[in-house]
Amino acid sequence: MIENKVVAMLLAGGQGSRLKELTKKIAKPAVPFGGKYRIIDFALSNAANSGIEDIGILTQYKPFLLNSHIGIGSAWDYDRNVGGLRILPPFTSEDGGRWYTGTANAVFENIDYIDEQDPEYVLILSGDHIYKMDYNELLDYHKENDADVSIAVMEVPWDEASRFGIINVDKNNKIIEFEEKPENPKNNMASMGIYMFKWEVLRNYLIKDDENPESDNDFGKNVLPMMLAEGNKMFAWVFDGYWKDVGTVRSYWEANMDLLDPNNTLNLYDKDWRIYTKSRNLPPQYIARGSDIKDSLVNEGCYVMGEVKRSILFSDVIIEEGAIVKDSVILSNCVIKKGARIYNSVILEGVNIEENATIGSEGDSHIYMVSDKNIIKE
Amino acid sequence: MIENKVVAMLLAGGQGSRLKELTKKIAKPAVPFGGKYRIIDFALSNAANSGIEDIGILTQYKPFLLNSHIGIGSAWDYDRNVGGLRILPPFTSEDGGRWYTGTANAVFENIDYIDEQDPEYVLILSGDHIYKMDYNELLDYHKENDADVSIAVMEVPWDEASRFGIINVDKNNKIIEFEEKPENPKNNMASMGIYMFKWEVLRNYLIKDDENPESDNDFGKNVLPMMLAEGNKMFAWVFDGYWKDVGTVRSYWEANMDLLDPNNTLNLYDKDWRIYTKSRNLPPQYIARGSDIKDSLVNEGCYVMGEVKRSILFSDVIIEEGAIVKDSVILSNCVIKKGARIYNSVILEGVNIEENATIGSEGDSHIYMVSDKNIIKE
Amino acid sequence: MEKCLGVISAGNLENNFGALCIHRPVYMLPYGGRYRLMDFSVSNMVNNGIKTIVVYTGEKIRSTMDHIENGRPWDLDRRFKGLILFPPVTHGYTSNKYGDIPQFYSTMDFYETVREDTIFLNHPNIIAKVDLKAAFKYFKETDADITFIYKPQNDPWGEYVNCEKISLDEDNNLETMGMNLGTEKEFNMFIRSGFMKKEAFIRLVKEAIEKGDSDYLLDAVIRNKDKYKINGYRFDGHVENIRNLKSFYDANINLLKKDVARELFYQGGTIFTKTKDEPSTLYTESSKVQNSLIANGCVIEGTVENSIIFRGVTIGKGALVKNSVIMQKAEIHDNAAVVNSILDKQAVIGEGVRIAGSTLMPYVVEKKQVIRKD
Amino acid sequence: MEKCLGVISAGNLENNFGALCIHRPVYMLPYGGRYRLMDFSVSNMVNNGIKTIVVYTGEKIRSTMDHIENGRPWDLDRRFKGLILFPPVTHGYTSNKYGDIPQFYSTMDFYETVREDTIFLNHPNIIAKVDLKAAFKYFKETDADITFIYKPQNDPWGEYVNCEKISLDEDNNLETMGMNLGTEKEFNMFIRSGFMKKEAFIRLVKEAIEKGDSDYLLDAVIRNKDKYKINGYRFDGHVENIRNLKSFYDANINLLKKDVARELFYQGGTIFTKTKDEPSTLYTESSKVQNSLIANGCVIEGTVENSIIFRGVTIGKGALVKNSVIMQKAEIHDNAAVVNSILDKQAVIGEGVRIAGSTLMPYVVEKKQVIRKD
Repeated sequence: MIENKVVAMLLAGGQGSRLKELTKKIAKPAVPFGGKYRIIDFALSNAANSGIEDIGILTQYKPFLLNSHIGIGSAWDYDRNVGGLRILPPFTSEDGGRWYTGTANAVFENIDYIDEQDPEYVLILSGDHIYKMDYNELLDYHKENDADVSIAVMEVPWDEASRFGIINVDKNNKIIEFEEKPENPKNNMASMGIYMFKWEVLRNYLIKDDENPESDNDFGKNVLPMMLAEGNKMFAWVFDGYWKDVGTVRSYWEANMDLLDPNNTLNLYDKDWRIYTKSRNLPPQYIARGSDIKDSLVNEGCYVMGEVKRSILFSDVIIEEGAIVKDSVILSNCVIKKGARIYNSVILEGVNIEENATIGSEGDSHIYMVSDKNIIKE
Repeated sequence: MIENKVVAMLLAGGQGSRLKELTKKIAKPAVPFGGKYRIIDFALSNAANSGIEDIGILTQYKPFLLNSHIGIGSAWDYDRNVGGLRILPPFTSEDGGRWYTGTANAVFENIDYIDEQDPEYVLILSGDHIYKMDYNELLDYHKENDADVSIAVMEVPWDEASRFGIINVDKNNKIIEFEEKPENPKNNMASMGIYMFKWEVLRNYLIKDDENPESDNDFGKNVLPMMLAEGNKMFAWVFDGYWKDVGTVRSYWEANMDLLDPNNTLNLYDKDWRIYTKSRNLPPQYIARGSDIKDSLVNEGCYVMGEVKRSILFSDVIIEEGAIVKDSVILSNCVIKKGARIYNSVILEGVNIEENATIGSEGDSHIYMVSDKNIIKE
Repeated sequence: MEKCLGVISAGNLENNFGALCIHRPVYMLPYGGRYRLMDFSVSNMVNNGIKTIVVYTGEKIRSTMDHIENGRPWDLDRRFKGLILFPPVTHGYTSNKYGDIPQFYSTMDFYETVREDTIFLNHPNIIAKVDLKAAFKYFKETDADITFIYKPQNDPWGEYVNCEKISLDEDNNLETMGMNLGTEKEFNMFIRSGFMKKEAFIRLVKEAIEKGDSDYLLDAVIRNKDKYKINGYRFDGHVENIRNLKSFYDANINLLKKDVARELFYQGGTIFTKTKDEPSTLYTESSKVQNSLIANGCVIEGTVENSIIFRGVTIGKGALVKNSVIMQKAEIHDNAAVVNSILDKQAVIGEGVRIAGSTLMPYVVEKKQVIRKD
Repeated sequence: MEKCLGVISAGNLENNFGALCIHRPVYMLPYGGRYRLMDFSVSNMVNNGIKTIVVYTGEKIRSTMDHIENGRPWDLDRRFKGLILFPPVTHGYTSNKYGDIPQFYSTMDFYETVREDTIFLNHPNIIAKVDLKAAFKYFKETDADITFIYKPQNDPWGEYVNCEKISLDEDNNLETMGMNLGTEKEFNMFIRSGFMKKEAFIRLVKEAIEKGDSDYLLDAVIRNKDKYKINGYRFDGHVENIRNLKSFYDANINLLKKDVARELFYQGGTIFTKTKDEPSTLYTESSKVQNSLIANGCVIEGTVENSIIFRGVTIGKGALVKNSVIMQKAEIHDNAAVVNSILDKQAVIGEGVRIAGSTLMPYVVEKKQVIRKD
C-alpha cells in the first residue's frame, strides 16, 4: 500500500430528469457546459489536478455518450494500463446480475475493484456538480482529525437550506446531526455529496448496509446516519468556492451565464487548475467582417457573422449575417440563420434556427429551451 | 466510413464450467495457458496482428480478472482514446437493464457502439479458443464471394463430428445446411464460431432476431439458420492451422502439452505473429546448480532447483531441491517443495505442494487438477 | 495504404526565417492559429490510412519532441508501427555529412526490416491536402517506381522562383527536374511529395553512398532517372510552399480566405495537433474583431482586424492588431498597436507601444521578447 | 516525493566500453538478462513515488528513444509530468561546451517553471536500490541544501580507484569530495545520487555559467561547499559502479549470487523495462543448464553454466556457454564454445567455433558480428 493512497469513486449514473430535453439521451454528467465542457469534466479534472491516480466511474443510466466522451481517460491523463480510470457499470456474478440500487450500493458492488487498488482512503464524488476543489485539502483535514469520514459542506442561503441535506456540527466541526431537507433548518451548512472515508471503515459499513433489506443503499439517507448513530468520528469540512448543482433548466442557464461575469470565482483561465475535456481538434473560430461580439465566450470551429451579446457559443456554431443572439447558450453544431433573433435561450445541440425566427425577447424573464422538437418555456 | 473497415466483437462471457476449478473465479477466456498467456490473448493477438483497429469485448460472467488482464488494451496496442478496445458489459436504458441472453443478443445490445465505429464488416470472435489466424484471409475470401456472411470452418475427425456444429456446403463452399451436433454427420466441417458479416445485413438480422420471442438469440442456433432460410449468400472458409477449444480438464492439459512438441503448428516463437499478453515485468528465471530441466517451457521469475521433465512452468514457480515434476502444467506462484513428486497434473495458481508429497505416478493415464482445496482426478 | 510508410524529411532552411527559427526547425513553425506546419503533413497521412510515419528531425529536436509527444495527437503513440523520430546521427560514418542521403543511410536497417513496400516522401514545409489514396492508386496503376506530385502553378510575378520545377512528356513521365527561374508564366511545381517503391529508395540511397555522387535523394533520382519509371501526379488544390518569412506570413494570412480555410482545415479530414486545454475565447464589452481567425483561450478587449490569433493571446483595451500573426500566449497590452507584424510565442508588447512592418516584410518580434515604452 | 523531480545525467564514458558503446550510451548497456542499466534508476525513482523524471540523453539518442518509448514501461508516458528526454543542444551558446552545467543551463526554463522544489540527481551507471523515501526524509529533516548518498566501501584490492570519495564530519556534514586513489582500505564512496534544493541547483548552475569556473555540477558544488549545507546519507546495500568493461561484466555475473539478485531485482519494487512479448524459454531434451539466469524467448539445446542469457538467445546442440554474458537474440550454433565472453546483441557464433576470454578481460563480440569457422 502506498502511504495515503486515495481511490476516487465518481457517481455518474444520475438521470437528472429536471433538465428535461438536455438529459433525454444522456446522463446528467454528460450534459454540455461552459462552452466546451461536459459537467463530469469538473469532477474528473479536480481529481486529476489533485493528483488522485485511480478513479472508478460508476455508470448505469445511458452510459453511451459518457463512455465515448471519457474514452480511456486520455484527456485527464488517466489512460494508464494498471490503475488509472476505469468505467464500472453493473456486472454479473454467480448469483446473477444486479443493477446499482443506490449510491452506496454502486460502491458496494465494486468492493473488489477498490480492494485491488488497496487504498487507505476512498473519496466519493458526484459527476453532477460544477466546482473546482483541491481534494488534498479535504484529505489533509481528514487526516488531521483522524476522522472516519469527512464531508465537504458549504454555506447555502438560509431560505434555500430546506432544499438540502443539512449538517449540524459542534464547535470543532464534528458532525452531531444530519437533517435531510429540514423544514426548519438549524443551520445552513449543506452537504456537497463529497465524502472522504477511511476505506476499512467504509468497507464495513457498505457490507452492513447491504445486509439491511430495509435500506435504500444511499450514502446520505442510510450509510452516513448509521455511521453517526454508531459513534464514528465524522467531520464537516467547509468549502467556500464556486459550487453549483445545475438541477433545473434555469439554474443550468444561470451557471453558464455566471462565466461571463469577470469576477466569477470559477475562473476557467486559471493555468494552475485547468479543466480538461475531450478535444475535438477543430480549427480556430472565424469572426467575419460586419460581426459584433461582446461579453461572450466563443469556442473553436465557430463562424460568426452576426451579433452576439452576453452569450456562450459552443463549438461549430454558425451565426449568420443579421442574426442576433443575446443572453443565450448555444450548444454545438447549431446554425442561427439570417435575421433570426434569440434571447434568454438554451439552444440544444444541432438545432437550426430558421431565418428571421424569434425566440424570447429583450428583457424577458423567462428561459427558453429549444430542441429540434419543441420549445420549453420556464 | 473507411473502406473495408472491420469491427471485431469478441464474445468473452463464457463460463466454461467443465474446466472445473480453473473457471471457478474467472471466465473461461481468462484461463491461463501456455506458460504465460490467458486464452483470450490468442483471439486478441490475432485481431491486433490482422490489423483490426476496433474491437469490442463482450463480458458478463465474473469479468473482474478479465478486466484487469486487458486493462485498456496496451499489450495489444489497443489503448487508443477513440476507437481501439472497449469492454462492453451489459448496461441499462429507459426500459431498465438487460443482461445478455445469448451470443447474438450481446451484439444486438451494442448496435449503438458498432454504428459509432461505422464499419463495413463485423467480425464475430470467441475468446475461448486457442489458434492463430490471419482474419484478412477470411475477409478477402468474404469479399471475393461478396458474401453476406462467411464462416470459418475446419475439418474435425469424423468420429468427433457429432460434437460440433457441422456445415454442409456445395462445391463452391456455399453453405447449404447447418446441422447442430448431428448424430449422423454428412460432413466433417465444423464451425469455429468465427463469422465475418456484412454489417448492414447482420444489423437487420439482429433486430429481427430480437423481435422473435421464441429465439435464444444465439448465432449458431438462431441467426445463421434464419439467414440461410431467407436465402442470404453464406460461405464456408476452410482453416487448416492449429485450433483448440479447451473444453475439459484433459483437453486443457493436452493443449498445453502440445506446445512441447517441436513440430506443433501453434509456433509461439514466430516473430511475424506474436501472441501478446499483459507483462508482469518479472526478472529472468534462475536455474540452479543441480537442477535438471528437459523438454520443458519455463517462464520468467521461476527458480528451479529440482527436476522438470516435459512440463510447463508459469511465472514465479519455485521447484525446490529433489522435487520432481513430470508431464505437468504448473500455474503461477506455485511452490513444489523438497522431495515432492508431481506427475500428469495441472497445479492451479498459488498452490504449495508439501515436502515429499506425491501426485499421480509415472505413466499414469489420469490427469489430476490440484487446487488448494482438493485434487480432481479425470 | 497499409503497405505504405510515410517519411518526413525537412532539410535545413532555418536561415531563411531569421529569429523565428533560432530554436525550432521550419516544420515546427506555428501556423493557422493552433497548428505547426508539420501537423498538416502528419494528419493528411493519417487521414489517408498511413500507419507508420518516420520523421527526420534535424538538429533542433527539443521543440519537435515536446510537440509530437511520441505521436499522441495523431493516435500514433503505438507499441507497433506509429510515429518514429530519427534525430541526426552525430557519430560514425554519417556524422559530418550534409544532405538527406547520409541520414537515410544511417537508418537502412529500419527500411530493410519494415513490412511496408512503398515509401511516401513528404516535405512538411509545403502544405497541400493531396488525396493520397488517389495518388497512391495512380502510382500503383501505372506501376511506376516513383510518382512525383506536382501542381501547375500560375506565377506571373515570379513569386515561385527557386521552387522545384518538373516537366513531363505526354504520357506523364518525367523529363526533367530542376529549379524554377521564372522563365515561364506557368510551370509544374513539384511539391516535394511522392511515392517511391521501397526497393528503388534503398537502391538509390546505397548507390549514392557507394558512388559518393549525391548527398540529396532528389539529386540521386535525377542522376539515375533513366533507370527508373518516374511519372507525375497532378494536384490542383491549394498549395502553400513555405520557404521564407514572406511566404510564411502570407500562408497564415491566406487562411482568412474562406475557400482556403475550408480546404486546408476540413477537406480530407481533421488536422490534429497537441491539445492545450484552453477554455473558450472571451470577448469583452470593449472588443471589436473583424475578419480574423481566433484560437481558444484568448481574452480580447481590443480591436483585431485581418489577423491570425493563436491560443492564449491577450489583447488589452484600446489595443489594435491589424494584418498580423500573433503566436501563442503573446500579450498585447492596453493601447498598443501591432500592424503587419509577426509576434512569436510569449512576446510582450507593452502599453501604448506601436510596432509596424510592411506586408512585404513583416516586423518580427522574437519569442519572449518584451517591447516597452521607456 | 510529489515535490521531487528526478534528474538523470550520465556524462560520457563510452570510451571505457570499447565496441559495446559504439552505438549506445553507457546507461543503455544491457544488464541482468532483460534490462538496460537505466531501467534500475528510473524504476527505483518511480517505485519511490517520483512522478517526473528528466533524462539528459547524451548524443547517441536513437537507442535511448527506442528503448524508453516515451516512458511507457514505467507508466511515465503521461500528458502531465512523466518522463522527459533532453537531447543535447547543438546550437547556440551551449553547443560546444563539455560538462553537464551547459546542458542544465540550456533547460533552465524547465526548472524555473516546474512546481517541484527538490531535485533528485542520479547517475544511471551506478546501480543501487536506495530507499529514496527514507533518504528524502533525512534530507528534509536535516534541512540540508544538498544530501549526497554514499556507501562505506571496503576495497582492499583497490578495485574502486577513480571512484568518488567523500569525507564527513561527526555530524554527517560534507568535509571533502575527491577521487579515491586507494590510500585507505575502506572509504565512503559517493554513489552520485543525492537530493538538492531546486533553488540551490539553479543558483549553482547560473553562477557556474557566469563565473565560467565549472563545467560540471559536482565541481561547482565543491567550489561553493561553504555556501550550502551539504550532508551525507549512508546506504549499506549492494552497489554496482559500472565504469568499464570489467565492472560491467562483473555486475552481470554478480546476479548469480542469490542475495544480490534478490536485492537488485525485488527489493523496493519491480524493475520495469520495455516489453518484448517473448514466449517462455524452451529447454529441449539435450539441454543442460546450471547456475544461470535465463530470460524468456530462448531455445536452449546445449550446455549453459554460470552465465547470463538475455531474451531470444538460441544455443545449439553440443554448444557450451560458460561464465559469459549473452545479449539479446545472439545465436550460438551447434558445438560452439563460448567461455568468459560478452556477446552483444544478435552476435552469431558459428558451428564449432570456440571463443574464450579471461574473467579479467572478457572476449567481446560486437553487435551483429558473425564468427564462423573458415
